[in-house]
Amino acid sequence: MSGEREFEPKIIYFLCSWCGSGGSETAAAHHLHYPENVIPSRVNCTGALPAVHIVRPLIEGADGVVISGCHPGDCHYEDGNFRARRRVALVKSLLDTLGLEPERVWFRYVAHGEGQRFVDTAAEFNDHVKKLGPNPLKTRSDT
Amino acid sequence: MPEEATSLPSELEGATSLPSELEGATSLPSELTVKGLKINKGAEETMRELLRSLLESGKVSGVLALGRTGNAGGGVAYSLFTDPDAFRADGVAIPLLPFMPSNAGSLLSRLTLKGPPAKPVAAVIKPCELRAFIELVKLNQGSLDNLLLISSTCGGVYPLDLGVNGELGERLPQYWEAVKHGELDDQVRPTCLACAHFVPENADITVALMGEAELDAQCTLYLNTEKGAAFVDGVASLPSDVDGVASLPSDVDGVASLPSSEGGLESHLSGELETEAIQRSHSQRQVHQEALFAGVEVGLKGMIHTFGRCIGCHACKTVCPICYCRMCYFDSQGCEHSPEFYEGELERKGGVRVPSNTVFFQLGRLAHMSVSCVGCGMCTDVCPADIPVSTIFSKVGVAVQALFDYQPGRDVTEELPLRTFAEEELAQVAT
Amino acid sequence: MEEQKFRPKIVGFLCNWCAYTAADSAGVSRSNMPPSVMVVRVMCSGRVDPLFVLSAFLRGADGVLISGCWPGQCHYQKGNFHARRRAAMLKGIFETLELEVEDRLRLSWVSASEAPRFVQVVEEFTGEVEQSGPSPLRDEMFL
Amino acid sequence: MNDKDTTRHQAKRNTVLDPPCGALLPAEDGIEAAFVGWLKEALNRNIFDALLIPVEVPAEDSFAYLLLQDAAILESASPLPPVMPVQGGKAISRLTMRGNGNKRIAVVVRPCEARAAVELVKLKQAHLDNLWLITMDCPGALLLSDYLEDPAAGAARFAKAYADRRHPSEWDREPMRPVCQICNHFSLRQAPVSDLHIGTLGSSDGAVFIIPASPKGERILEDMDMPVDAALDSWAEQVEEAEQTQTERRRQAHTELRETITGPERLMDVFSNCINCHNCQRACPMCYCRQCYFESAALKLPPENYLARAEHKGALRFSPDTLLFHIGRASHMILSCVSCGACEDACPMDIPIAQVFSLLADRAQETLGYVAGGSLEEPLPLVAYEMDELHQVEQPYVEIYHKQEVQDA
Repeated sequence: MSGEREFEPKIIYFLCSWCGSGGSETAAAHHLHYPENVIPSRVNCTGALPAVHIVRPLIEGADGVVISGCHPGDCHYEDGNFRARRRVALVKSLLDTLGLEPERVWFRYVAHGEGQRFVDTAAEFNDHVKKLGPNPLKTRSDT
Repeated sequence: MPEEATSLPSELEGATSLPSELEGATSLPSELTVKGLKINKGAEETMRELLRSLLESGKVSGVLALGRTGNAGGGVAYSLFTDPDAFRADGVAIPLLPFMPSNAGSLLSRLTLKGPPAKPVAAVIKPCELRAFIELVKLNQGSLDNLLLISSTCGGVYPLDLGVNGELGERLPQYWEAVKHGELDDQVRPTCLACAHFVPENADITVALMGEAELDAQCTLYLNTEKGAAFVDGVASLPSDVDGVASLPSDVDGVASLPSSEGGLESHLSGELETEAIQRSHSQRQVHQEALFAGVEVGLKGMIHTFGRCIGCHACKTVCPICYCRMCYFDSQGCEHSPEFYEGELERKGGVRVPSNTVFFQLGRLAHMSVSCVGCGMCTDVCPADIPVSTIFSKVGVAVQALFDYQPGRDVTEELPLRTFAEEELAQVAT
Repeated sequence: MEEQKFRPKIVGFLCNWCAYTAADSAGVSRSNMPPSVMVVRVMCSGRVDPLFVLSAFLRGADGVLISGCWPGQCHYQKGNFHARRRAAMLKGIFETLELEVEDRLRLSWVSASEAPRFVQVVEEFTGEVEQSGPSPLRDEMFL
Repeated sequence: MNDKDTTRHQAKRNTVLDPPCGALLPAEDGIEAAFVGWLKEALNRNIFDALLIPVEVPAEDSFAYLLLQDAAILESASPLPPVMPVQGGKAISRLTMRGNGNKRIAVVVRPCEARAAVELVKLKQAHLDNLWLITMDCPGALLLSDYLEDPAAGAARFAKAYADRRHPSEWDREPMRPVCQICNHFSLRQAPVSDLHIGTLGSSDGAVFIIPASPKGERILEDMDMPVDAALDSWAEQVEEAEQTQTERRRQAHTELRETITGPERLMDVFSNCINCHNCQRACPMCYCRQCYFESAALKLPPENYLARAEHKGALRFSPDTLLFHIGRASHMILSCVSCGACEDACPMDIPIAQVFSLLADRAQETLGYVAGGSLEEPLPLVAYEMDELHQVEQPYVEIYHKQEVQDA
């Protein structure tokens, strides 16, 4: 029915509270905007983001998940982002093995001051997911 | 064709004006007891029509029913349907399939655990699932509000194995043939062969299946509650304009005279559902039950023989609708023993099973839930070690329930037996 | 040469307000009774979960005694009525499964002032259990 | 960081065991009998205080782990039963989750069970200090459901398939569970986590090797007065050869499996029969959580949530978390998965869950450079990290979007 309309993905953007969220604040302060369908969700540290929380949105209705924490070495908790990187690698490996499009998960560092980088990431990922099309899992009734 | 059906005018007349050539519903006194709504469509089609129309008209916001899963359609699972098309002839829903991938009582509990839905939801479930749900409501694990419960006189369901190896589809013609004659296909689960409560209680709408010789061509809906009647009322596609088919009284008076659901649902099975076929099946199943119960290996030896091969997966507990505890005692810290515990047991007995508590788990679970055991058979079905759990639990359940004159799922207003007492009772227990 | 006499182990769940007080006063008044009961004080006989009884049997008890206030005298008004229903249920389970322990479970009302009655209950029950011998559940490895 | 690197590399190097010599255990009357006899002697000589070993249950239709100190019970013990009703790692964890006991206990398990135990130690769910793990070259196990249909026939089938214990090429893996058919960790060499290993492969007539794999194991052989002087070349050779064929079989099976499960369409066909009983999780030795996330309040939602999701999709499978449960469970335990097959044994719907998980495990563990149950020293992959690794998951930043944004503004 809505085939005519352009596909507008639903994207969850996990931001660590020190850098990723800081980036979004900087972006706000500079009046930069990013696509409205990107829904930011703050976590204390990307290292505290369970793998299930990356998978769950993809099954329950999101088209993509992007995660931004501090640059390597900058983590407020010293090594949370390194742990997050391993977890993302794990999730991507699972999704890849099951043929569930690991490219719907992005992991990119965004520092507190990098408002532009935050906005760019949101916009770039949004375009990227648009190209991928709707997440087939979210419309399946038998998941 | 469903499309045609929807366009048919609603032919609702007073029940008293039913043509006389139909037996069953029509032979009833004209006043209040009329509940049988005879429809000149097969049971399966009637269900589809009814549910589709309920969804389409927005009377219900969803329908919980069985449906096919996967692309090959190999799997069967309960689904919450919102798309009316699922109930078209080629839709994925299969509301009357004799299969029970999980006890829908648990599912309704999950659905309504946090409160009733804002808009009505219909559910097509089996009598034992309905009884389980009533028990769960009593245990504060669900709500009956805004649910339209549809059940049927049940001819049993096939074991899960049959769903796995694909035999289920092949056996269906045989199943329906047996049901038409008021018989049970001998391949249905032993629990079902021995089920004493295959006529639903507390259903808003009951579909007659057992012993309905014509169920491919016509079927009777029993509207047990005002709620059930109200939902069926106005479903245009159901009562056809073909001669000789009864329809529901459309005037409010007629509806209002149906048994009310106030003060909780009650069983309002009238004589007409207690057909000869049902009574016959009842006594047949009684015989089965006695044989089944007699086959239980009792005594300590029996317990060890039966549960010796238990792998401790607690699947019986997981699928049991009554075992609603999020944290079971037997999975809790209370059952995580120190090495010293095992060493003590070892000293005492010379040997100890690890993990321990195999029989303790079974007896403990009996102590916790046997008063509410509805005998749905899920535990046996799911057991990877093929232990006849359900037979033992039903046997104990029946005995324990008799002590308190309690029947699980009979009445939602009835107190759970371990939550109530009478001052003058059981004097012989205390010495 | 004589075989050691079987001395039953009985776990006694005594309610704090009646049976336990009775047991206490039996002790204070130096009444003689068999040392067979291992006392577990509970606040009310209604506190005794069926699992307590099962676990006592499966871990070596030859008998289980639940003792609380007489009907109508419960400190919590109705705890003992619940205890009675539970005992009835347990006996029902034992009988149905023919575990031969239903007579090893005893529920007795003993009020706080009935020290002699408590002694009598213990003597009687100990005698009964002695007669029946060790519990079959006691030494089974595959439980 | 350098320190860390060296320890990790050492750990990895250690994962192939090559003891030059083992002891010889005469086994004229059958390997099991000889092994059980040896255990009995060790028990009588107080080399251990107790044994944890599979014992046939009284109904003679299955096996259960029994902790025993009465040597008489050993009569019905079976060091290598035809089925694996309870994963031995789980039994070890139940026994020692609260700490090391006071008794010295020898534990007879399959290699995958020993590897599970090692993972459980790292997950702080087991303690091995007072345990001696004894493993055996393992031909696999039968599917529990197949075996239970006719235990006697199952036992015979198992015995026949494994008649020649000395040559892996003679082993008939066909009757075994699918995940056993493609197991390449059936012996000790690639995961030397036990203390003693019974090597049947490459042994000569009438004797098997008892291979010490740790100082603890060496001490036992010393105490038993067994000279460690039999050369193990023939064992190592046979194991290596079998490992190669098995690894190749595994690779092939996984390639075929990928064809049948990849993509949402095929994946949902695999899980179409799932009844959400979570039995795979219950049987899994790695799923030790007392309260599983997938049974927790986190997934109990108000009816409006379910109805909204159903509205969106047209229907919502109920219970609604089938795929989330399986992928989510994988994300929790797959790095510790030892492909033991307990999940598949426990599945009432015959979903090839162990095969799917073995594929997921191999690939995920490869990504993070980890082998589950490979060694006690190597830290769990989600606990450890390297600073310089896995850059392929970091999304490179391209300035191109920056320019667009400026234009828009």
